[in-house]
Amino acid sequence: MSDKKRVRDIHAYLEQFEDVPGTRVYTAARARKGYHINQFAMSLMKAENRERFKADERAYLDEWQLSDEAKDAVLARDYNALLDLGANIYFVSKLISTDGLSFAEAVASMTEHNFEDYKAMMAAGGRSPEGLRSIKGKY
Amino acid sequence: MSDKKRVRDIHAYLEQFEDVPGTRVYTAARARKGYHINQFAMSLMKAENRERFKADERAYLDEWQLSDEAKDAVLARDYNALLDLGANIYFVSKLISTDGLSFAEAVASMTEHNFEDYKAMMAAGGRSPEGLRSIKGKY
Amino acid sequence: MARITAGVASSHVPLLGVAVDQGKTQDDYFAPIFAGYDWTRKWEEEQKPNVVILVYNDHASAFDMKIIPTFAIGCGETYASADEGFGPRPVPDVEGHPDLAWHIAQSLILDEFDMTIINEMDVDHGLTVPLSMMFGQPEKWPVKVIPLAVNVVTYPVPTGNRCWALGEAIADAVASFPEDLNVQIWGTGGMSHQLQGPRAGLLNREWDNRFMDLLIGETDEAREIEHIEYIRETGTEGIEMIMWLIMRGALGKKTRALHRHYHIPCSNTAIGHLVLEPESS
Amino acid sequence: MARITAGVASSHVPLLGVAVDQGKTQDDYFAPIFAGYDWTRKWEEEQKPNVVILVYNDHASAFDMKIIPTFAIGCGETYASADEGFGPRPVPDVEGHPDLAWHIAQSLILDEFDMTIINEMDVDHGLTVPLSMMFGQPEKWPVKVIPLAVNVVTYPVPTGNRCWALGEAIADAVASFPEDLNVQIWGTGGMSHQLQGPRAGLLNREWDNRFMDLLIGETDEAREIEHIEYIRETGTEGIEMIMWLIMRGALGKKTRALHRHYHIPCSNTAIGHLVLEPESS
Ligand SMILES: [Fe+3]
Ligand SMILES: [Fe+3]
Repeated sequence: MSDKKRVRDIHAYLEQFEDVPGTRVYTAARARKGYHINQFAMSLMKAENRERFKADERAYLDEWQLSDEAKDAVLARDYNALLDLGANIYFVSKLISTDGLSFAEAVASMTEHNFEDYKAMMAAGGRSPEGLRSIKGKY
Repeated sequence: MSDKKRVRDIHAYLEQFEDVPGTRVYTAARARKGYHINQFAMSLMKAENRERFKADERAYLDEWQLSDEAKDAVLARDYNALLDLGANIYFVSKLISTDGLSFAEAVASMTEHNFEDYKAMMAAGGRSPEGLRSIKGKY
Repeated sequence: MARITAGVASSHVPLLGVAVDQGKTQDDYFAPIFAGYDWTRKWEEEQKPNVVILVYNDHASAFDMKIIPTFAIGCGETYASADEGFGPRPVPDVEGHPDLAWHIAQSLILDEFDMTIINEMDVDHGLTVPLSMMFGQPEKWPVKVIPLAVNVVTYPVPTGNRCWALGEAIADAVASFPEDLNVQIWGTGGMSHQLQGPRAGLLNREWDNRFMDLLIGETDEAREIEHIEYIRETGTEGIEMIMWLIMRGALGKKTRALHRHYHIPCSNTAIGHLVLEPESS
Repeated sequence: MARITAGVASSHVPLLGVAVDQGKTQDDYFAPIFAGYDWTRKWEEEQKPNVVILVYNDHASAFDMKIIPTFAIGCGETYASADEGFGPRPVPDVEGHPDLAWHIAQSLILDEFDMTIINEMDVDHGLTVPLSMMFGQPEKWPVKVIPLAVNVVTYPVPTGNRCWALGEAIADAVASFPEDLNVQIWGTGGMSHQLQGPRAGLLNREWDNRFMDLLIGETDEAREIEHIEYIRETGTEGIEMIMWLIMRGALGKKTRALHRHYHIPCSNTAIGHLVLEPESS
């Protein structure tokens, strides 16, 4: 596990994270891009905000500095699109909870499986890392 | 300046600070004691709070978890008493500014001098550290 | 003199909090997970620790994007359960131990750890779920808690080496606290899980178990595992395991395992749980 | 490649901000203070730095007792002037440099500094007064600013050694930023002053000047000065001088002094000002 020298160069360090298939590591670049999406999601920690959001989602979204793309992704609950726009799953989880969805169901919606198949995959030991560790290395 | 070994033990480190004449170093112990005084003072960063405070100082103070001693010290602008109760000067400075006082005038009020004499002392080079460095060491 | 008598590692999956709060711990799905904590609940009853230094991460609850502390230590009197979008968990408030917390905070800063001191915050499932796993549903938590929140969300998170070293410094700090206290340190989060993207659902039983092996005995190899290895092998949220290193670092040169549990799956996550005690080598 | 081309140290007394804002800089009281900055104002006009890493302390403005970060780095787009009790200073908003700031923040965390990242905050006189001293009253500040806030209020504040090491790590981080930028680092606060208690008004011309001497040339002796020495010799608020060590650490092994100024008094404080450049030894 530890036969490598520690990566100290920030460029090399960050570059590694782009080499993982089907994965967006929440780097500064993503954090900056998704700033207002994440702050919007965070606002749903207050019951009164959840009520206002549920009453008129678009009106609530219009209060935030969000692109149309981001608003559409929220309205469609397209989590992969949100992540591409710099959202982080722990922030977005407040939206998932507001919807009363289980975390597993929301997470499953980002994969190739429907929820039933996803649950079956997890019960069978989950997704194997085999072949999913590195895009370049293909291992 | 640097012929001493660094003090690593927190007890010894903190003990040194009690050895300086006429001085209260803002340690954790003081920060805990003065918590609500400092948070009260901080609230005066908002213009509307300053107005409310000026309109009825005691009523405003009653909104905070303050001892009678602390309230009296605020009302009397007894800064040394406030510091003894765990206030920190940077927090208290919001009270000084609310009063429209200059920082030097408020600071002078904690010393043996009236403001004129204090200004004269400062113009003459300030208070000498001679004899005021250490209670125990008397140097 | 205060001493760190044991270390506990545990996943902190929110669904386990739901299972406790809704009385589902004996359901088919949850029973095998909770069974692995039976030993520990009993052991904790005997141990009666005074204080737990609870290493966890805030999941965008107390801290939003405005402020991201790498290491934050709670020096407050009490912490309420956070509303993470479905109301706060119905658990008792968490009582702090400001005397010991401030002592540790002060010692760490003198020891050149750049701590952020927190006096008021709400605590989320990362902190309250492990309490539920270890203590069930008491009227009042039977221990005082010093929350130690680690940024594992926004990269770079602290290095494994820095986490281990923080643990070592915490042990030194506790040992210099004059009051006689039985202190435990818990490392929470993990094990393998990825909660995002097409790769979500990744689990790695083999790697997780190797990681647990590395926390037992005398090796300190785990402190050099790089962030990218956690992500490749255990999923993006597997990075939470760096918090176990803080616990391990605080136990000294050598440890002995008292109890070990591993179960797949819970929601999207592999459950891992380990009870360690320091062993003089 | 970005480079740190110079370091500037300066007191940041609030009254100097008042003097600028109220057009009093040529009064008898203030003229000798501002005269010592004439050289620097001209030099800055020639230097045209792109970015200033501005090391300062928050004086209970952005941070209250709820949260106390040891080292906080501002990664935001813009910062407004704080209302410290008499309305915000009438100065332009401070523009950040998020690209470089995030780069430095990331590098520092990888380098095992436990930074707190700040995206939104107001900045107080500690940051805006030095800008006024160096640039006067422009419509818009001629540089972008990366605020680096250091806790020098609640003890323990970081050790001198840690501050110096942070400066060294900042220099490494800047040097690995690909864009060609002229970066300065400023250390602010100090010199001798005590704003509290019967001992208030303490000033120590001799010690202050010895401290300035120690920042010039090749010695790194100043990193070992203990907190108690600052307090005994220069007053409780003299501790702000540890922020100068971050600036000095970022300039490498050896420095050359371009300009130096010392004046007593300004309000309760001794004014010190130093312009340094790195020198290859
Ligand atoms: Fe977690
Ligand atoms: Fe200052």
